[in-house]
Amino acid sequence: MLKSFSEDRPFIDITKVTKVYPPDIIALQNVSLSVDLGEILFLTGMSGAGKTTLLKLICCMETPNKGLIDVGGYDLSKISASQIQSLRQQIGVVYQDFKILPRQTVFQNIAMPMEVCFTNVKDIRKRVDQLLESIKLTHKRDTVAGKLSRGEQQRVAIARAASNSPALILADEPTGNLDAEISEEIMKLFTELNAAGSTVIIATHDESIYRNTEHRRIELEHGLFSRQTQKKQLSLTGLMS
Amino acid sequence: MLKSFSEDRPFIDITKVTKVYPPDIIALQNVSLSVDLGEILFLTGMSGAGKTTLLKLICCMETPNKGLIDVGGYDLSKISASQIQSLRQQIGVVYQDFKILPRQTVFQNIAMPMEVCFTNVKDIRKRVDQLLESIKLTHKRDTVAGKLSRGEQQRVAIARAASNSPALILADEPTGNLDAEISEEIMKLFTELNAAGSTVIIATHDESIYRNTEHRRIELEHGLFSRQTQKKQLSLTGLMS
Amino acid sequence: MSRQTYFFLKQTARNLKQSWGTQLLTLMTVSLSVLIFSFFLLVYINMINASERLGDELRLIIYLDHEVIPEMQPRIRKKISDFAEVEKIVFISKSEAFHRLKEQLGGEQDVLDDLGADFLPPSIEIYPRRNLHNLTQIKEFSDYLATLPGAQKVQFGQSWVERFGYFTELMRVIVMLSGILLILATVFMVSASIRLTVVAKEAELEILRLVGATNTYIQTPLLIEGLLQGIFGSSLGLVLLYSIFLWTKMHLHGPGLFSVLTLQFFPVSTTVMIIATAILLCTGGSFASIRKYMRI
Amino acid sequence: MSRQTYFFLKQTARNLKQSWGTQLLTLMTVSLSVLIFSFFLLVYINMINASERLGDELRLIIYLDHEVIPEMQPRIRKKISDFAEVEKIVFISKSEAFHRLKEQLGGEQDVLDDLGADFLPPSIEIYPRRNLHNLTQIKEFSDYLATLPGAQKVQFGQSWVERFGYFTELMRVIVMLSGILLILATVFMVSASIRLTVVAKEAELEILRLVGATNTYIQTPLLIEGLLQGIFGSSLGLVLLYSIFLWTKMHLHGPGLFSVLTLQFFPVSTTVMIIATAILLCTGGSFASIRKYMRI
Ligand SMILES: Nc1ncnc2c1ncn2[C@@H]1O[C@H](COP(=O)(O)OP(=O)(O)OP(=O)(O)O)[C@@H](O)[C@H]1O
Ligand SMILES: Nc1ncnc2c1ncn2[C@@H]1O[C@H](COP(=O)(O)OP(=O)(O)OP(=O)(O)O)[C@@H](O)[C@H]1O
Ligand SMILES: [Mg+2]
Ligand SMILES: [Mg+2]
Repeated sequence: MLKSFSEDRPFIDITKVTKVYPPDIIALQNVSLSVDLGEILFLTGMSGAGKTTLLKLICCMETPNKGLIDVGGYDLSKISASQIQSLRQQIGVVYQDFKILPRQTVFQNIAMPMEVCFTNVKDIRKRVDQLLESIKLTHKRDTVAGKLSRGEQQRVAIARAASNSPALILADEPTGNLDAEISEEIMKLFTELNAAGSTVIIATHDESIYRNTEHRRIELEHGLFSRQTQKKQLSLTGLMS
Repeated sequence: MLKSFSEDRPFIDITKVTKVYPPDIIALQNVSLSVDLGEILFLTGMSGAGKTTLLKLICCMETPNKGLIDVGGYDLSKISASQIQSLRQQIGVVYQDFKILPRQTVFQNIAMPMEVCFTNVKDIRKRVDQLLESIKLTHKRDTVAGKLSRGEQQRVAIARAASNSPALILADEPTGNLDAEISEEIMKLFTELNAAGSTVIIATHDESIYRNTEHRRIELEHGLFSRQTQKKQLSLTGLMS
Repeated sequence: MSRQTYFFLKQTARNLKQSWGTQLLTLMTVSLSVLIFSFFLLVYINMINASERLGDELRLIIYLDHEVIPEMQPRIRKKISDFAEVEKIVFISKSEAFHRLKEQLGGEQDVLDDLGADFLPPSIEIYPRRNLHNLTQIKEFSDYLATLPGAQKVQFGQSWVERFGYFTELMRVIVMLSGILLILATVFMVSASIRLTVVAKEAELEILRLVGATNTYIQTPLLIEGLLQGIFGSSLGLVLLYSIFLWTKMHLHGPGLFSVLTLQFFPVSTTVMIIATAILLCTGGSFASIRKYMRI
Repeated sequence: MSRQTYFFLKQTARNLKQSWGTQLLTLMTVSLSVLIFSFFLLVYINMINASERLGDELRLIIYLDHEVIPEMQPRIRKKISDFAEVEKIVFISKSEAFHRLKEQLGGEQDVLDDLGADFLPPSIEIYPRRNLHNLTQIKEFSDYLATLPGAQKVQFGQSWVERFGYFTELMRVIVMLSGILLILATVFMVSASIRLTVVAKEAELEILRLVGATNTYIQTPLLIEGLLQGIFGSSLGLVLLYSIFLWTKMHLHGPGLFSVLTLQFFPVSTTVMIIATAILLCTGGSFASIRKYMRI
């Protein structure tokens, strides 16, 4: 959990954010959204709608052209370099292109966020083994990640995002290369992490993973929120702008 | 169409093929399969089942440890380097990791297989523009591919595979990053290509794209064929080994 | 802190193991650069030494029309020293000059017996300081000496000085130009090998930043690596240079040669300086090259 | 073929545009390498020239106990030439020796008037060929000459020869070692920059292979690139070297110096050779580096 965060505010608060990539590609336009602590949120939308851009804004990989973003009590427009570092240690991201290191082993890839936090070796081993079981890759523990199939790599990316038990998990198309059976396992993992206190945002096209849940879903269209379902009656702040 | 190919044989003939990655990872075990000219074949199976490996064997990216593979009249165990080159010019592959060049434009990426065949510039332009329309990326024609969203990149990879109007298209998880609507477009494109004479093999997890078709589907499980549906009553050669 | 230290050592060990090819390349680059640089430094230092030694043999002789009485000597000394600093001034009387000639003639000296001991003119020999090696300066000095009272003629081994001056000048130009070229080559080599290292590490650095690695976490292993590479690379380079030095010394060993020139290696202080510089460059270079990954 | 040519030119142009940074780096590397290499070649050539010129001044003198009658001269000439090839043999009679001394004494020559014209011994002056520059060889020759009938004593400018021999020896060692170091540096630089280029092109080459590009399709643009880089890189290097050469020549300009040594630039043939070698290395290097992508 983030230290500076008080529970009565939304965990993520995005206010009228616009992101324009040079020269003039409008990825997000005047978007507002708030996510409560402990929520699971689905972000859907056509290819190129701006899902990845929104996630990148939340984890400080991009800066908005307009608008305010507040994550776990940090105002991202005023955040210092070392604050970004400690914020990122609290965020686990499943990148759409995985960003795993092909020449390091599965173990090393998953352990990386914990090593960065100087977690002790025993705890790292325990946690990695536990995660490997969840993603069904125990037999690939010491294989170099570049020699895995794409679906296996995606699972490694998911395990890495989860490894540090982060306060926030951003999963960008986490099941794009996974079959229905394993997708279900992964969703179970996310639910477990959520139960343990993580807020989870999942950007996806895979209808099957959100069809039967009661979590909130926001649909993006050309950089605008076009629709949102509010199952849990939790937050009403996320509005079409 | 491949010159050396006579129509009375199966277009792709795989006989008792085993592929073992070092040190002892059995990706395919004693697999036999034949695909007829002009067929559309779906290849499904869990993550790590061996789908990508099978496609790699067909396009000479890997060599089998045992068994025979015959593609368009070429016996791949005896094929020469220049034959591999001309065979590959006739095969369009959508790689699971896209393999697009991030620093070249969308146009350049899609044009590449045609340039390699010294197609003239006018024809290249016409074909690329036509494909860009199919994949709905006309507005990104001159954008550098690295600046596209993942879904857009995937579509570029698909267009590149189709650009040379190849005799064989191998698509590995072509809709993993695409929403239902665009997936449908892509399937339409594959059907068109098939109608124009291409044989198409699609490896996928996405049930929605093969659910309502009448094409043959083969399911892999741990390197073995576990099941196959034969809707079109075309080929009976593809058997569980 | 102890857990952190452990982490860093582990990290460094892992890096070394995973990218030993690149590491070896960098090590070789550092060695080669240090070798090249210190080789030229050594050549330069020995060249200066040599030119000083050879310069010792330079003397100017003023032939006089009459002997200098001892009382006058201090005044003349002063006049000479006023113009240029000199090492030594020797007054040669007629008889001294005669004795010298006699010695020089050796076996043939009896031919002089008939001549008077004063047929040779008296002279003053001037051994200039080492800073007076430039031919033009020597000429000016010689012109000045010709104006001294009683000076008939001023002589110095003009052809020898010219030849020697030409040699040292040429050597200096060659060493200087080589030095510039080699510094360019060294800079190129070090930056190319750092670039190769960074290319290899790019993906890892990006991900480390994205999972929130602190600057310390990223920089410490690099610091250790740079330190190791600086130390081992430059030591290897210096050991190689010393071997070459010894070989050259042996190779050039001949009777009497070392009376003219003695080859000298660096003093310990210079060696230490070279190693320290190498370490600084290695760590500094890798820090500079990952600077862009240190933002955010 | 014409469409292919167009494609290749387009491809090359695109490559140059897309990777101009790396291209420029390679160009600079080639220039620097050619500069360094040809610089040392030039130094070496001029050093050999210089040592030949200076070697011209070497002579051995045999002092005889009696004059050689003209009829004997051919026999002695033969005896001397039998041992070592010589440039010139001059027989000096007593009177010639006396006249020389007189000339050398200049103003003082009247002191000799009282002495007989034959107080100096007759001698034979031997100017050896240029291949006789090694001190040991000269000594052997000198020892041999001492055994000639009537030879009293053999003299040669021992200290000068020693010093000169030492210098050329040292220079040769320095130039040789520098050459080795620089060839290492050059090899390193060229391979590093090729490696950087290949790293940049890796992905593209892989995909080209996968879409069935022929060897011609892949290699031709590289060939053109290598050609351009070889030509421009080496020309630039040689132009730089020529500028340095001119500068040095001007810088070293002094009265009388060029009577001893004249600096010379490469002949055209060597220049062409250097450019050709650079082109070969550039194309060969990039071909070798993409070899692994040419399989399958
Ligand atoms: N280069 C390799 N070296 C070693 N093992 C490999 C290599 N490539 C794949 N494998 C292994 O072979 C098995 C089959 O891999 P393959 O890529 O064919 O699976 P897949 O069916 O395509 O899976 P996915 O749906 O995840 O892409 C996997 O267990 C994988 O780890
Ligand atoms: N670095 C960039 N530079 C320029 N344009 C970009 C960049 N990244 C993304 N875009 C553009 O911004 C738009 C939104 O991209 P984004 O990656 O957010 O889409 P997405 O919703 O994640 O799509 P997908 O489902 O395909 O991943 C797209 O049109 C894309 O081309
Ligand atoms: Mg995206
Ligand atoms: Mg696969």
